[in-house]
Parts: sequence; structure tokens; C-alpha cells
Amino acid sequence: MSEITNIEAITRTLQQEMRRDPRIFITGEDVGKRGGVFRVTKGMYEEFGEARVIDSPLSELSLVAVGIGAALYGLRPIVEIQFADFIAPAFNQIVQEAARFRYRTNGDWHAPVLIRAPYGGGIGGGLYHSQSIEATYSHIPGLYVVAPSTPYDIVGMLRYALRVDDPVLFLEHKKTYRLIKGEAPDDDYMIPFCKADIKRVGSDMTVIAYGLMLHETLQAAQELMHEDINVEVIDPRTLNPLDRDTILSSVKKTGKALIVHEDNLTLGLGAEIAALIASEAFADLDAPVMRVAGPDVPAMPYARTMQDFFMPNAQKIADALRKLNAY
Amino acid sequence: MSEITNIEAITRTLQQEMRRDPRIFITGEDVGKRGGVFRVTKGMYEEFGEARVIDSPLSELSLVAVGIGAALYGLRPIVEIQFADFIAPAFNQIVQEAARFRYRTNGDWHAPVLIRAPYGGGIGGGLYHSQSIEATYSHIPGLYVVAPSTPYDIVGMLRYALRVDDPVLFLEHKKTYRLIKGEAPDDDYMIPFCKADIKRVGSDMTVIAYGLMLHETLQAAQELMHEDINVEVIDPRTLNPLDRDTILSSVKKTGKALIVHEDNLTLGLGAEIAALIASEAFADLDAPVMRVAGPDVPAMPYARTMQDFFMPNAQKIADALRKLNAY
Amino acid sequence: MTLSSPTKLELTAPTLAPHVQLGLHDDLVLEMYWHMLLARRLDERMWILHRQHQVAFHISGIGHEATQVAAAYALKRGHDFIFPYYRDLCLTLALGLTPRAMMLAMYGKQGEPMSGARQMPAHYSARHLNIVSVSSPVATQIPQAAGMALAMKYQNTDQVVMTCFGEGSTAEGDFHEGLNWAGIFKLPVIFLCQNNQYAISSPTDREMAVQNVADRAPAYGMPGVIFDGNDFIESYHAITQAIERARRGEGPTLLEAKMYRLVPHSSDDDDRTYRSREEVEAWKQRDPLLLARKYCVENGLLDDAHQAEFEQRAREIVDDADEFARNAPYPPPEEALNGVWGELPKI
Amino acid sequence: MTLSSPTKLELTAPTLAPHVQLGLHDDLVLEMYWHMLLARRLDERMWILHRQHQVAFHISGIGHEATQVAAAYALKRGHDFIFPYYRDLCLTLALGLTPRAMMLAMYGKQGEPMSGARQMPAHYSARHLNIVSVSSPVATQIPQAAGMALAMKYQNTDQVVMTCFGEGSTAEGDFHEGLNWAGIFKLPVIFLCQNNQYAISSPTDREMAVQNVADRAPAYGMPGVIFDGNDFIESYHAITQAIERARRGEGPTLLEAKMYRLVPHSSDDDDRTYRSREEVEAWKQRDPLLLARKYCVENGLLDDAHQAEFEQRAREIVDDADEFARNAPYPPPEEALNGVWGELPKI
Ligand SMILES: Cc1ncc(C[n+]2csc(CCOP(=O)(O)OP(=O)(O)O)c2C)c(N)n1
Ligand SMILES: Cc1ncc(C[n+]2csc(CCOP(=O)(O)OP(=O)(O)O)c2C)c(N)n1
Ligand SMILES: [Mg+2]
Ligand SMILES: [Mg+2]
Repeated sequence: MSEITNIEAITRTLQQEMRRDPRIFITGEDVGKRGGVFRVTKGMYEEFGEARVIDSPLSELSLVAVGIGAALYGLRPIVEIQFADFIAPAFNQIVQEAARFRYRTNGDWHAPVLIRAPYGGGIGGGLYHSQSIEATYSHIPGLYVVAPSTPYDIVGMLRYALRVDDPVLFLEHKKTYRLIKGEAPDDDYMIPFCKADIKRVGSDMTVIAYGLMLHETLQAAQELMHEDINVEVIDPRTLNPLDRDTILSSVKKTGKALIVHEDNLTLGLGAEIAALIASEAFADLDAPVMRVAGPDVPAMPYARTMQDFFMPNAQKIADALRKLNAY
Repeated sequence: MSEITNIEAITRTLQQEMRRDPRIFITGEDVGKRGGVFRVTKGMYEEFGEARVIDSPLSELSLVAVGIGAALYGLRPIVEIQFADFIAPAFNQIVQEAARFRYRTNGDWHAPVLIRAPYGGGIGGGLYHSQSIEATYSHIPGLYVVAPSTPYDIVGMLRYALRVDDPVLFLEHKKTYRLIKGEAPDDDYMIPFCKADIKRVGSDMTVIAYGLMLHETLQAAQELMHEDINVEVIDPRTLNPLDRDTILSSVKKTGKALIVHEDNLTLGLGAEIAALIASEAFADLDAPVMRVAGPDVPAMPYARTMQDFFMPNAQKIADALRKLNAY
Repeated sequence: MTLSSPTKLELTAPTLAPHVQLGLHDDLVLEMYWHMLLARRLDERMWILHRQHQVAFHISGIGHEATQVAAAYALKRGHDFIFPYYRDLCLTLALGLTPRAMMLAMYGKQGEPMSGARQMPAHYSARHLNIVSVSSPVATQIPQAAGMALAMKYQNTDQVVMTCFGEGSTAEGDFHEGLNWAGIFKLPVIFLCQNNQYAISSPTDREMAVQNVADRAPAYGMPGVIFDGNDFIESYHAITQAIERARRGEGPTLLEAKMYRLVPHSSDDDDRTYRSREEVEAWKQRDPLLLARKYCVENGLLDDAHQAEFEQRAREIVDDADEFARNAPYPPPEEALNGVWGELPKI
Repeated sequence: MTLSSPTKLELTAPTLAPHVQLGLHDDLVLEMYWHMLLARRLDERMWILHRQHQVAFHISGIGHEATQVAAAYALKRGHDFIFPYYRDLCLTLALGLTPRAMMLAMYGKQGEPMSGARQMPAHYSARHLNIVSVSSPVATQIPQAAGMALAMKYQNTDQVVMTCFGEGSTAEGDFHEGLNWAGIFKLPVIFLCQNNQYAISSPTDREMAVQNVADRAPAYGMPGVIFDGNDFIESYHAITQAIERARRGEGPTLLEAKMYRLVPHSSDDDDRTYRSREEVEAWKQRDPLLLARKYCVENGLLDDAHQAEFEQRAREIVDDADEFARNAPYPPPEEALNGVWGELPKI
């Protein structure tokens, strides 16, 4: 078993799943001959043909809507949003339509469209190619939001996502595409939704992080080991609905919690996790629940100095953990 | 000074402001001859003419975009969204455009469009005429979200909103339109943004609530007085950005906090307020931070039994407060 | 100027009645008339129930029956799919939704089969009838219908999708994007616009700068066809042609049925603020139910006795549905929590 | 089939050069050529800087210069407004944005006047020049431009708004809704589509089922005009006519400039995966800069010495801008926090 990157994990799994299930097709801007702007669908147009790898017109609203229509019919559409930032025109179709078909028909209809979106910053993308969108969509019951962050998790959860009978927003941190490598067996294992993963066992504090920030956190935790600070790192993996139990039992054990994300602080995913902890683990808390997040500005600036200022990283996380540890 | 309803407060203020400032115009579906589906703009077409009270085509995306364009030019557009539920097609224009003009031009341009939206449930509106949208938009830096809930606050904040140089989402709880009455002086007072209001002074617990839930909370507080429980009620009024100081000093005083809203629990506004308290008032907390909110279902059902089940109300709030008090 | 042009029946045999020329059996024509009548009586009862404060809300299809019944009969049942809109009472009734279901929705009672009483009335849905769930935001169904048609094309079936919407809804981006996909991929989908002259209070010239919705069709490389939506036979003809075209793999059509909303927008509306009584009265002369009745009588399909029998039967059905729904219980409150998520696959 | 038809100069006096017939002074024509040249040299330098890893990203306007310079000269400066898009380097340069500003954006350096180095390069903006800020989501500017035109109409000025976008972007709902408003309210706005044949890798037939973007105009009750976007004089003619029409209160026009993206979509793109070198080479024969130069030479406005002087001046300006930006400091990190909100009014 050899190491693969996050992007290879996605491409390989998409290929395998499309070979397995003829109901799967993929559509999005430039996914065909071009193989997608990140090259996730490279070679797939050639293998599966233009009926299953469909260059869409430049229109995200209908891209998602078309996915919904095909899903209602019984197919398993995969919709690629070129950058997560450009999912906004499809907000109405995702929130009011995809996420509500099951509930509004009391289970008669359902719309299992899988929406893939590369998100996150640190790549010089400026305001509109760096956004984190998970909080906006994690507020929506009926829509799974998942953000697996290692090749192993990506393979297992993408396989699972293609068998789930509800709409899924599948978030891929674009900076980790080629940065993060890991092992992912070639058999057909799956990782279920709504199960967080303890990426590092520790006793002093709990950090909840996903995406690029998971890796920054693991680095910070490594660093703190030398200071005899022992950090537990929880990767929620599914962001909506959250695996409350895993988060709460960790915090009950450690008594201290930090949540990290790139998205801006206010009403970012950290808000819900902090609220959950403040409500359900209150008696076990030894310190304030802390959050390290992007600042409350409209989006991440382009100039590298300002981008670095915006982005949380291992050092900022370590600093916060030292503070929390000292509380 | 006589009592007026919430809706009268809006209509009267809109009229007065349009008389004062010729740069103000209003557009939206059916706002003209029809006077709006809630009759907020009743009589305004007749008074100000079709150049200033403009029936828009049925298209919310461009309704907001047109407001943005006119605001960039220097006018003061007011955009009426017929039901807050139907703001979703305009999500991209609000979040990526209106809220980002100032930041993305380092202050050179700004887009002070005022978006009015009737929100909230309890009126038999079912899934798509009852929604609370404040959390989605309060996550967006650069966009003011305000929800004044009494005639006095509505008049003062609507006046203020029309002088603020940034985009404002002005939320009007539609069930309170005719239900809530109060005094509002006819002079030209204003109420600034980002200032919460202590609607009821108390010492045992703090409740943060707005919209219809503010009034349900005040009723619950009244009820609890008979049980010698003394509740402080904070009306944030501005939901983004929050007046953190007023909330925190109240909680530091009472040691217990409950947040109430109709929007579903997960990543509702209560998440941010609870996270704020858990982080900044931790040392003063005597009990878990509690939330009473709509359940995590896609939206509010139509059948009255299910609607009642969904909606928080004075009794559910009182029950939660009793629990919190007993902690 | 555009591809759109009024459909006219080609009278190949001028001595034969139009429906005969179209290959429509007499029985079927009468059945169509019956469904129009039943829908009308059901709809009228709903208005009455609202006036009596028995129900909270009604949004009506009165004036739309001819086009709708034609659509229902032009589709291949259990084979083709429909994405209807909130005025499609007659259409969905003719396709198999029951009066009891409609009435349960009016009262918001337990057992309402379309949404479990979660949606407001008129949000039609039935998976077993290939009727896709209506939602309230307008025009969202249009690109969804294109997506389902894409799936059909991909599966190489000879199914078609139809979707209905009002002329006001063509101002939404969803309309544009949906038709754009359909045109580019030549999808088997029929866009049926029920142009009733108003979007709540807005007349058509506030929704578009062209005379006809069908004038928008050439922008998507598809034909636009205008027809008299008050005439059930002409409607049937136009819709059938579009469906056949789609089934032959020749792509989508934008149909525009000209008609009039004979009643206020909904029970919350007062249409006297924005249109004259004279205008409404003038259109009542073209009431599709009257025209259909006249057609049936003139072609010897219907006599007074028959008509009386129909009315009697309609009354019984409406009474039954009303009574059934009125006496039904409300859903248990906690049902509000069900059906958010499907079952997760076992590993 | 549609209102759209290619604009042809009417040669009222066939012995006069086209620009003379249009009332364009020789000096102005040469100035236009100069701006095209300068934009091209600046743009080429940007590609080089990217290849040298000096800058992280470039999105280019090469091939678009003729239409853009024509637009800049057709507008009344400081009076009319423009909502440009990311390819409008030549347009915004000709309107007054400086090469130093452009280069500061490339490097993301302090003092970048368009966004304070917050946006990626090519997000043009300058309030003092009536250039409205470009954002990355495509097509959003289209209905905004309609809104500004509505404001102008309301204020009864004789200003006009122009907005630019690619042909791919016409697939977005924003395009439809913006043109719909403009048509309904007869707004003084010019929609200038720069049809360069591709949206990243998608050819036009994946974006629309019609031959021309201009074929979409009749759906909005406005004229659609196609012209040769590689010919700066023809472009000037077409754009001027649309502007005059708008200024006279006759409403909007959808202009379609036919051209070709002579380079990859951006520095991240490899266009060899989706189009042939032969195709690119064929279009290079119609390079707008070459055509403009030829025009100037043939009409005696430009000789070799003059051309060399232009090239020399362009090189100096580009060198200066590059050096200036390269040596500029980065913005202080904390500047990221500024400018989220304006000052709140005092009570
Ligand atoms: C996105 C959205 N905006 C607004 C509304 C409110 N609304 C409901 S029906 C309607 C008018 C629709 O007019 P039209 O499309 O002509 O259909 P008709 O009702 O005339 O059949 C409006 C504005 C809505 N349901 N959805
Ligand atoms: C809403 C949105 N979706 C996707 C993108 C990514 N994107 C940037 S440019 C582009 C192609 C635009 O093509 P066209 O409109 O023809 O303009 P051109 O680049 O050819 O000038 C795409 C898909 C975007 N910027 N915005
Ligand atoms: Mg209508
Ligand atoms: Mg293009």
C-alpha cells in the first residue's frame, strides 16, 4: 500500500465508483476535456465519455438543479462546483430544494445529489478563491456536510457518500489536494457519516479541527509534546450533523476545548461546537471554550502578508493552546 | 403620544423618510398599487409615484442587484423581499457583492442598500413562509443584520438604517406586524446599531431574545415573577455585529444565560451568543448556557399541531428558565 | 421576429369535429370535461371553506383548467414525469391525486399524502404518479425538470418531463438557466407557461419587455408556441405536439397558454386594488369550463341530464372529501421531527 | 430570426477613411492605437513575470484590445459609468487606471489603489474614474449595472452605464435578470459581451443553443448587435451607436464583439487540452493589435519611426511600473482588519 495525495484519493475513488455504478455521472464547469481546473476529473472524460462526464454551462444554480432533477429520477449525480466560493448562486437550490425534498414530502421523494466543492485558503486566491463555506451549509437540516481531510478518510467517505440517500456537500480543502499524503487501501472500505475521528489521543486539552487546520493542529500538538502538553485532536469529518458524543466525551475527559477553523469567527462552525460544549459538558469544563478562527472580515485578502495574517496556522494554534493550558 | 403597531411604525417611518430624502426609493414585488402583500407600502405609490415606488419583476437576485447598483450611484434604495424565505435567490448578490464592496475596494466604494424582509413563523405559513434567516446572514461581515421588535425600536432603527453607509438586512417579524403595539414618538429620534437593549431588568438569569420570541420571553418572565424568579431580558436588536458588552455584563451579573430563537438550533444565532458567553464570561457562569430554539428540521411545518410543536413560546421558555434556575 | 407562432388546428377534414381530427375519443373528451368540472367545484368549495374560516389559505386554479386537463391527457401516465406548480389542481387531479388528498392539505390534517401536512395547500406531490413535489419558491422546478430530462436522455428512455409555471416566474434566473440547459443538450422537456396575465398584482409588461413568453424561446434555440389556454382541445393539440417532438428526440419546446386568473391571486389577495372589474368580467366570457361545456354540447357529447349527473357526482365527491378531511385528526405534534434524513447505509 | 444583425459602416463618403466618417480625429485614433499597444505590452510583461515566478497569477486581455479601447473612447469620461470584468485591462487603462496600479495588483503590494491588494490581480476599480469594482463571481455586475442605470433614469441625467462580460457568463441567471430589468424599464445601459469563443475550456455551443449571444437580445425587447471585435474602428462605431441610443432614452442594447482569447484562460490554464494550435494560429491572423497597426499605417497615421517610439515609450512605462511595484512593500498584515464597516452616523 503506497501513499497517495488527497487529490489522488478523490480521482481514484470517483473512477472506481463510476465503474461500479452506471447511475453515477459527473457534471460541472470544465470537468470534461479539461479534466477540471484542479484536474480532479483528469482522464475521466476519456474513460467514461461525454454522456457521463458532462461539461456544464457556466451556471451554478442550474448545475445543482440539474443534479437534483437527475437524483429525483434515480441517478447518482455528482456536481462539481469549480471553487466553493461560486456555490453561492446555487444557495436557493441547495437549501430550499435539495435539502428539503425528503422532509417536504414526508419521505416520498429524496434528492441524493453529491456536490463537491474545493474550499479553503492559503493559496493566494484572494477574496473569492479562498472561502470556507461549511458553516453556512451546516445550518441546514437535511443536508450532509462532510469534510474528510486525509486520503484515507476521503476514500472511505466518498464511497459512503455515493450510497447515502440524501444530498451531500462534499468539501475538499484545495490546499491539501497535493500537500497531504497518506495511505488509503485499495479495497472497498467505507467510513460512515456522523462519526468523528480521534486523530491524536491526548489528555490535557481537546482540539476540534478539520481540513487544512486539522494538519496545522496536528503539527501544533507535535510541537507542544516537547513542552509536555498532551493534546487530543478530534476531526469531526462530518460537519453536519455533528458527532456530538465523540466531541463531548473528549472534552469531558480533558476539561478544555479549542476549536479551529479558517472561516470567520462569528457563526463559524466553532460557534456551534462551543455552544454544544458549553451546554452539555459545562460541569466538566476547566477553562473557557476557545476558538481560533479567521477574523470577522468579508473574506481572505490576496496580499501574502494579509493572507498570512488571516490564516490560522500551527503557531497560532500552539499559542492558543499554551494559553488554554495555563488557564 | 398614541400606540401604534409594528407595521404602522414601518409604514409611517418609510413615508417620513421618503419625504425627507429624495434619494430614497423603494422597489419590490407588488409594492406599488398593491401596497405590498402585507400592505407595508400602502398609499406610498399614490404619494410618491411610480418612479419612487417601483413594482419589480419577480426576480430577487436582480432586485437586490438593482439596489446595489443604485446605492453605488449614491441613491438610498430600499428593497422589499416579499417573504424572507424568498431572499435565497439573492444570496450571492447579498453576500458576495453588497457585503463586500467596501472591503474589496479598501473603502473606495460602498453599497448602502437597505433590504427589508418579513420573517418568522406562527402564522400558518408552512415551510416556505415562516423561515428565520438571521443566522445565515449574521455570519457575513460587512452586512448589518437588525431585528427591532417594538414600534419604538423599529422607528428609531429604520431611521438610522437609512443613514448608515453599509448594506443592511432589516428583519421584520411578520407575526408581530399587527400583534405588537407600543408608543413611538413622532419626533426624529434614532436608535444606533450595535446597541442591545435591556428590555427587562432582573438578577437571576439572562435571556437573550428578539422578534416574536422577545415578546414570548417577556411574558415568560412576567409569569416567573410570581415564582420569585427574576429574569433579565436582553434584546440584541442588532444581530450582526452583536453588542457583546451588554450581553456579557448581564451574564456576568446573573451567572446564567438562555438564548431563544425560532430558527433551528444548530448554528442558529444562539450558537454564537452561547460561544461568546462560554468564552468571555466563563468564570462567572453558574450553569450551562441554554438554548431554546426550533428543532433541527428543514423548516416549520404547516399543520397547526406541528407548527406549535416547532415554535418556542412563553411556556417552553418558562420551563427552560425554571430548569436553569434550579441548576 | 421569433419562432413562436400561434398553433392552429389544421382542418384536414373540415366536417369532422376537432377532437376527432386529433384522434381523441368522445369518451376521453367527456372525461376531460368531467375533470375540469370536478376541479372547478373542488376549487370553489375551497374558497367557501376559506370564507367560512374553516381553512386558513387557498390558492386557486380557476381559469387554468383547460390547459391543465389537456396536459394531463397529453402525458403518458406512469411513464412521463411532471413538475407542476401551485395552480395545478386540475392537472394533478386528472393525473390521479384524490379530492380527499387535496382537502386534507386544505385543513392540514394527518394522512395528507403529499407532504404529510407539512406544506401549505396546493403543494402537489405523488411519487407513485410521477408528480414531483411543488415548493413555494417559484421557478426552482424549471432547471430541475431539465435535469430529470438529462437523466432520461442519458438512460435512453422515451420518457419526457413537463414542468409548469406562471409568466411572472420567467423573470427568475432559474427560468433562463433551465431553458438554457434544455436547449444546449436538446432535452426531452416541455416548458408549459400558464400565462394568466398577472403575477399577483404585476401585469405581464412588468415581467418582460416582450409581448409573449414564447418570444423568449428563440434565445434558447427552441420553438415557442402560443395557444389559447382557455380552449381544451386547442391546448391538447399544442401540448401533444410538443410532447411528441420531445419524444422523438428533437428537443424542448416552450409552450405559452394564454389565459386569465379569474380569481384573486390567493385568499390573502384583494385584486380590486390593481385591476378593473370590467377586465375580469370580459375574461369570464372566455371561462374555460364554459367553453368546454359548450364544445361538448355542440358536438353532441353532453346533454342537460348528463350535465346534471356530473354536477351531482361532483358535489358528492367534494362533500365526501370535505367531510373526510374535516373529521380527520391533526398530525401528532412530534411528527414534525420525522423524515429529515433517510436511513444511513449499513457498512 | 432575431433583431441582431452585423453592424456595417455606412460609407457615406467612400473616399474618406472610416474613422473620418465617424468623426474620429486622427490624433484620437492614434491614441487608441497607443493604448492598445501599451495594454498589450503590459499584459505580455505580466505573462513573463508569471513565468519567472515573480507573480502568482495572471489573467489576460490579449486579443480583447480593439473592443476595449473602442469602449473607453466611446464613453464620456467622468460622466458615464462602467462595470468592467477581469479581462478589461486595456479598457480600464485607457480610462485612466495606471500601469503602476496594475503592477501593484500583480504583486499584491501596498498602495494598490483598486482593492488595497485584497483582490487578485485584474479586479479593476476606481471610484474617481467611475469604474465600479470587479468581483470574481461572473455576471453579478450585469444586474448591478441595470440598477445604476435605473438610478440615472430616476435622476433624469443623460448618463449611461456600460458593463462587460464574456459569452460564457450569459448562461448565468444574473445575465437574464439584468437584461430583463433593462428591457422592461428601458434603461440607459449597454451590455457589451466580449465573445472570445471560450469560457475556460467550454466552447460557445456549451454555453448557449444559439449561434450568437446577440440572438438572446430579442427576448428582452432590445436590439442585439454583432460586430467584429478585432476591428477597433468598427467596434467604436457599434459601441457609439448603442451609447447614443441609450443617451437618447431609447433603452438598452446587447452588443456582441466577436473575438478570440489568443492566450490560455489564465496562468493556471493549459489550453492545449481543449483546442488545437491550428485554431489559435488562424485567429492570430486577426490579432486586433496587428489590424489596428495596419489601419494606422494604411491611413498614414503611423510610420516606422513613430511605431518604434511607441514601443520604446511602452517599454519604459512597463519597466517603470514593474520596478515600482516590485520594490513596493507588502501591506502591513493587520491592514486585513480595516475597511469592513464604514463609520456609523453620530446621533
Ligand atoms: C422566489 C419567490 N419569490 C416570490 C414569491 C411570492 N409569490 C408567490 S406567487 C407569485 C406570483 C407568481 O406569478 P406567476 O409566475 O405569473 O404565476 P401565477 O401565480 O400568476 O400563476 C409571487 C410573487 C415566491 N413564491 N417565490
Ligand atoms: C460564478 C462563477 N462561476 C465560476 C467561475 C470560474 N470562472 C472564472 S472565468 C470563467 C469562464 C468565463 O468565461 P466567459 O464568460 O466566456 O469569459 P472569458 O473568461 O472567456 O472572458 C469561469 C468558469 C467564476 N469566476 N464565477
Ligand atoms: Mg401569472
Ligand atoms: Mg469567453
